[in-house]
Amino acid sequence: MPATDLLLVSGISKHFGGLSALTDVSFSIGRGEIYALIGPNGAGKTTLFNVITGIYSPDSGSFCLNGQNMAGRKASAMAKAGIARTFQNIRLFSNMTALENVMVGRHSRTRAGVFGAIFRNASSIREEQQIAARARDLLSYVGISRHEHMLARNLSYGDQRRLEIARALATDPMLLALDEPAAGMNHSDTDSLRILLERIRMDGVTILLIEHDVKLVMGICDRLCVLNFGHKIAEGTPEEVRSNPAVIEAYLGNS
Amino acid sequence: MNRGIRLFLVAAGLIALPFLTDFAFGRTWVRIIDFALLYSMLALGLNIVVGFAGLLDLGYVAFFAVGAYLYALLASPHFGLHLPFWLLLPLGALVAGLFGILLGAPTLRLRGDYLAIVTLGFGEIIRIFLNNLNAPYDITGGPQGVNLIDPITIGGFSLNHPLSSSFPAVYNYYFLFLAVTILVAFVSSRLQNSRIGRAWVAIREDEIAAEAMGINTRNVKLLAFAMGASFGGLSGTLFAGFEGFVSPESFTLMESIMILCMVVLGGMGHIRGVIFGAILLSILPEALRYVGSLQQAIFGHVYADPSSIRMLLFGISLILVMLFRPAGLWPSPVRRRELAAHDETARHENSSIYDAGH
Amino acid sequence: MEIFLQQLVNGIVLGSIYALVALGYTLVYGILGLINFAHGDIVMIGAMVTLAVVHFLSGTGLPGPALVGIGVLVAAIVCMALGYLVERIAYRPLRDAPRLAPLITAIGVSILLQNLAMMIWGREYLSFPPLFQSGSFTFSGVSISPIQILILFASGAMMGALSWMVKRTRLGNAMRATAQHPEVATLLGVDSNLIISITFVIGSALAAVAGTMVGAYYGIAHYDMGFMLGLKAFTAAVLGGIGNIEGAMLGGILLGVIESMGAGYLGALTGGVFGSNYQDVFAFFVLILVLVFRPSGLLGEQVGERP
Amino acid sequence: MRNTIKAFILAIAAMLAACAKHSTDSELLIRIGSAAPLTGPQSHLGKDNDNGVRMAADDLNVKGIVIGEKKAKVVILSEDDQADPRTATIVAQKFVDEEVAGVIGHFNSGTSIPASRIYSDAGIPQISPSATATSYTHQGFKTTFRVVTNDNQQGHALAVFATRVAKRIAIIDDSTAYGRGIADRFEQDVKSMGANVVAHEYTNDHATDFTAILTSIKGKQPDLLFYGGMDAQAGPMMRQLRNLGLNVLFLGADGSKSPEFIRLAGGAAEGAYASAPGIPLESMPGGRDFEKRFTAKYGKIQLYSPYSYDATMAMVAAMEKAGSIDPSVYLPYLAKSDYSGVTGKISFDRNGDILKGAVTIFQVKDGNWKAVSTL
Repeated sequence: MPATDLLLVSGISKHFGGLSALTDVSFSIGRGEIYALIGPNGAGKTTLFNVITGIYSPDSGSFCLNGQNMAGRKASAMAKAGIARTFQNIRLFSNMTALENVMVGRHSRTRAGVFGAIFRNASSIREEQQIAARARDLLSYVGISRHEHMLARNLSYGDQRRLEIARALATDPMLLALDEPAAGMNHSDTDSLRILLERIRMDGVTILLIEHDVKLVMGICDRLCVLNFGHKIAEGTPEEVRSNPAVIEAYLGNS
Repeated sequence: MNRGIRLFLVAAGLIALPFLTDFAFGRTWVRIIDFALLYSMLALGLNIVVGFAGLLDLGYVAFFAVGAYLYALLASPHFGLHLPFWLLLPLGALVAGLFGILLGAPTLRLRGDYLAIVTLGFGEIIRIFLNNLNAPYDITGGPQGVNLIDPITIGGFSLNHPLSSSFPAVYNYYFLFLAVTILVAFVSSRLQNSRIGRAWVAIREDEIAAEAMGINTRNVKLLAFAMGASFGGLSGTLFAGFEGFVSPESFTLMESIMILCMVVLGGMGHIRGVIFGAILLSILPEALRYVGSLQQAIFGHVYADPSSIRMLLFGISLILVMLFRPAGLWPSPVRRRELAAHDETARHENSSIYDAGH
Repeated sequence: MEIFLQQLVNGIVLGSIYALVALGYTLVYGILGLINFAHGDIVMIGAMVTLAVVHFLSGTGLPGPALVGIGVLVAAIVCMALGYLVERIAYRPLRDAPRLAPLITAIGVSILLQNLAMMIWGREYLSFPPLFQSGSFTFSGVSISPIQILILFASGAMMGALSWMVKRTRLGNAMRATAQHPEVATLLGVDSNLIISITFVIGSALAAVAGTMVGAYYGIAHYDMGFMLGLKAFTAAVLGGIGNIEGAMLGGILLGVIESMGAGYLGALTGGVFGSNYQDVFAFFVLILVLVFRPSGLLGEQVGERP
Repeated sequence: MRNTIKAFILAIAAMLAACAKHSTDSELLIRIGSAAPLTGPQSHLGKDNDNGVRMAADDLNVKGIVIGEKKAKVVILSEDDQADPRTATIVAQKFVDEEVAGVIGHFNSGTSIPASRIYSDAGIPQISPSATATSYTHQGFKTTFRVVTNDNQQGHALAVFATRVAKRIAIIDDSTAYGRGIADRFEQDVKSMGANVVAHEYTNDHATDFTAILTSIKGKQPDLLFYGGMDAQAGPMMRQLRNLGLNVLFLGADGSKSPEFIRLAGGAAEGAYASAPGIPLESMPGGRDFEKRFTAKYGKIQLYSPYSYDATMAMVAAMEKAGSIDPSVYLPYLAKSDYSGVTGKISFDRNGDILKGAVTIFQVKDGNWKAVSTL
């Protein structure tokens, strides 16, 4: 049965000690969508994100990628299955160059082992060349190929964000999960980010987005889901959500 | 300078080294260099674990011990077995590698200093077993160790036989150890510049991000332990054949700490730096034996007993080096590469869709 | 049963010594995240200085406990100065250096202190004069000597005081603030350099007391004594959860009891295959087991790494 | 900066000059290597060995030696082997490089054995004043000798003594080559002599706390406790033994028979037994004199300095007899040594072990070791 939804999340709950961070959250993301998760601070967005990307395993519930249940798998398995992510507080390999960072992203799509590394047989040389070529492509795709040999930690903040996206794209994801990609960006950066995201979507990658910048979210996403205190309180197109009384209350009550 | 010429000069230097050393300082120093080569292999092995993968291992000497005892037990009168060197050398690496996986597995969830203390514990556990497995059945010879180990024999030629009076046994071992060290350095460097090496460094830099990028951190860490351990095993088998005697005293915690000092002092993660660190720290304590004669020569009198201040000076040098070169004496040249890259990439700046937004 | 109780007492006494030394590791680790490898050697210097003072004053006819009291005081001052110096010279300049750099200077300081002590006090094992009334009290077959009681009492009191200080005083608040967010602490007007110095000084004072206790209890002091002791104490601190004061106490006492029980009963438990020669294996095995199930030690914070 | 470099170069040059071999035509230099741990936990015993060698050299030089027809002078080269087998081979190689005529050492069995291969290859005689592992002299090398009884000889004598005074015996060893070697031999022999070994416990050579194993031994109610290990552990062990109210005889081997033991045990040492190879110093001609002079010069004898003294004396005596300091010439004379030293007669069997090595049992009486019987 060909699943129409790329990601189907159903009934996810997660507790930390006595605190329940997520309660019975369900939603689905269709292929080629840009889908956003929003909610006030502490609503459980990042927790949900971490469950989907395999950092946490859910206490109950399941989620399927392409019809295959993934709940509780390790993060590396998620990446392999096609979910790639970025981090809210950038987590690059800071003492590696930009190029090397992206090359690491190819790890799960390549296979050379110890033998290939030592003896450099024809297939491993070819693979290594392909990794580098792909990584360079991605760097230019996000627009930072001039910094290819710079250490990640010496890049500017905006470039670090772009590098993180390039690294995530290197894993050939079906679903690209971005945790507040616009955080700390100025207006023009945000604009170019929007253009980049549109292009990524056009190239066939589904995007899941957590974002604080409501303007950006509303402008770019096809549908979104609103969380508050670990519960889903609304879901729909930006227009539907904007007029939802529960959402208005959550945001107003919070601010 | 041309790469070929440089390579030739280095090779010539390495070949001439034992003869020059012998001529200038005596045969002791050739022996010290032999040991320095063994330590270089150890440091390169530990460098994979600590320098590349960032896993602080304080029990690394255990793998050295595994290799040494493997050779000692299978090529000595202890069990009456005299297996050939060409079989035992790879076997030593293999068995040590298996031990690496075995000891690495329970530590995978541990971080930083917790990992350090557990690996330290494993190192001690191995030593204690070696020290006590002489009863009820005599397996390791206990604290008495294993003696009369067969000298390394290649193609019927025993390395213990001097080729001539001016080409003594320590030269034979020098060339063998040099060959294996070059091999180990070569393998290290190939691994570093590969998909595996990048995965190790990624884990060192940020384990969670590495996992999220599709690296199975468990397997990659175990691979680091195994590769590092197998270098230790190689060095151990060579040590046993060279010394002819092994006992648990050679595999103490202090030894692990010294190897770690070599890696850090030389420049973690940088192969040449690590070898430099190993050579420096094997030579320094021996060189400091001469502080007595140095005092005699300068002041005409020995003020401080060399045996007392030798280790004191060693301690001071560790502190000073770290204070002035915290990244090691010869850190990885990544910074230099980075600076050079600036000019290069400035020339063909790329315009992309991202920049188009500006 | 008597034997079992006696082993328990042995273990607790040994453990409270470990705990006292472990506190020094934990204090420094808690605030800097640094393994102060030289701490064991500061313990050694403490023992040596006390011994020197006791010998110096032994002609004055002061009673044993008074001699030790003065000795500890002098030793504490010397160790505090030493701790301060070590931090200033060997650790502070490396605060932003790669993580392993201060570990190597710590090893260097350890080697340096040992060899200095060897030059000052000689290679011989030094013996503490019997300062406390010998003999022991016996309760239903279990003997406890006065010095053992003193050790239990003194280490208990010091751990309590330290715990109180860290949790309840302004200094303690500043220490915790510095440990958690050095930058924030600085913004709030805490001089983090000063706090770190104070931490080293307090840890060193504890080391002086611990050194004196070890020396007086076992009757010997040697320039090499700090290394093993430090290692055991460090193990204890990790077992309990390094950086946590209660953890250091728990880990120390637990390690002491495990060692005693291991030495006492390992042979009987394994039918004579593994005897007391595997005592340390047993201790490390327990440690590894604990860490496999609780990767941050018994009382360490089990923080899931937040991405 | 330039001055610093210049000074440095000068210093190196001076160092090299100092290292170069001095030789004067008028006087023959007998270079003897002395190897022992001079740093680390055993350094007090290592230094003691070294002092014995130095004292022998001074005595010989004062007395005057004639080799062949030449006047000769003994020069001692001391090296620290750190009780580490690897360092020991470096030290051995250093002595070979320096073309020493002979070596006194090493201190431990674990260092003497790996070093012996190098001395044997170079044909240089080696006399250990303290290595007791049986295998040291059983490697088939012609150049290895020792002037102390080996573990077998001493363990046997200790067993004979122990079974005379006790039936239920407990054993502790320090898990070193020396302690384990002698304790295992002792255990085997007391068993064959009909005694009952009620416990064999273990500690290590860094330990200070023995209460756990002593408590466990207490439960087995032995009459005698044998300790295979060194004084630094035996002394505190003795204290803890008495604190636990364990009233047994204490018997140690030569590693425990030192003034250090008495000092470290405090009052608890009284009545303890320990063995030592050879004949008691005070009953030897010149023994008391040696003790007096040594004490005046270096402080109390720790353990093996009389043996290292004798080893040096025996080695030079063989050179005098052979009329040469060439190892290949004087080695046969050394093998046939018949020298009366302060520890007894020094002559070797075919392996290089001391011939008919006597073992004396001592007891602490009034704070001093007193010989009670020689076996």
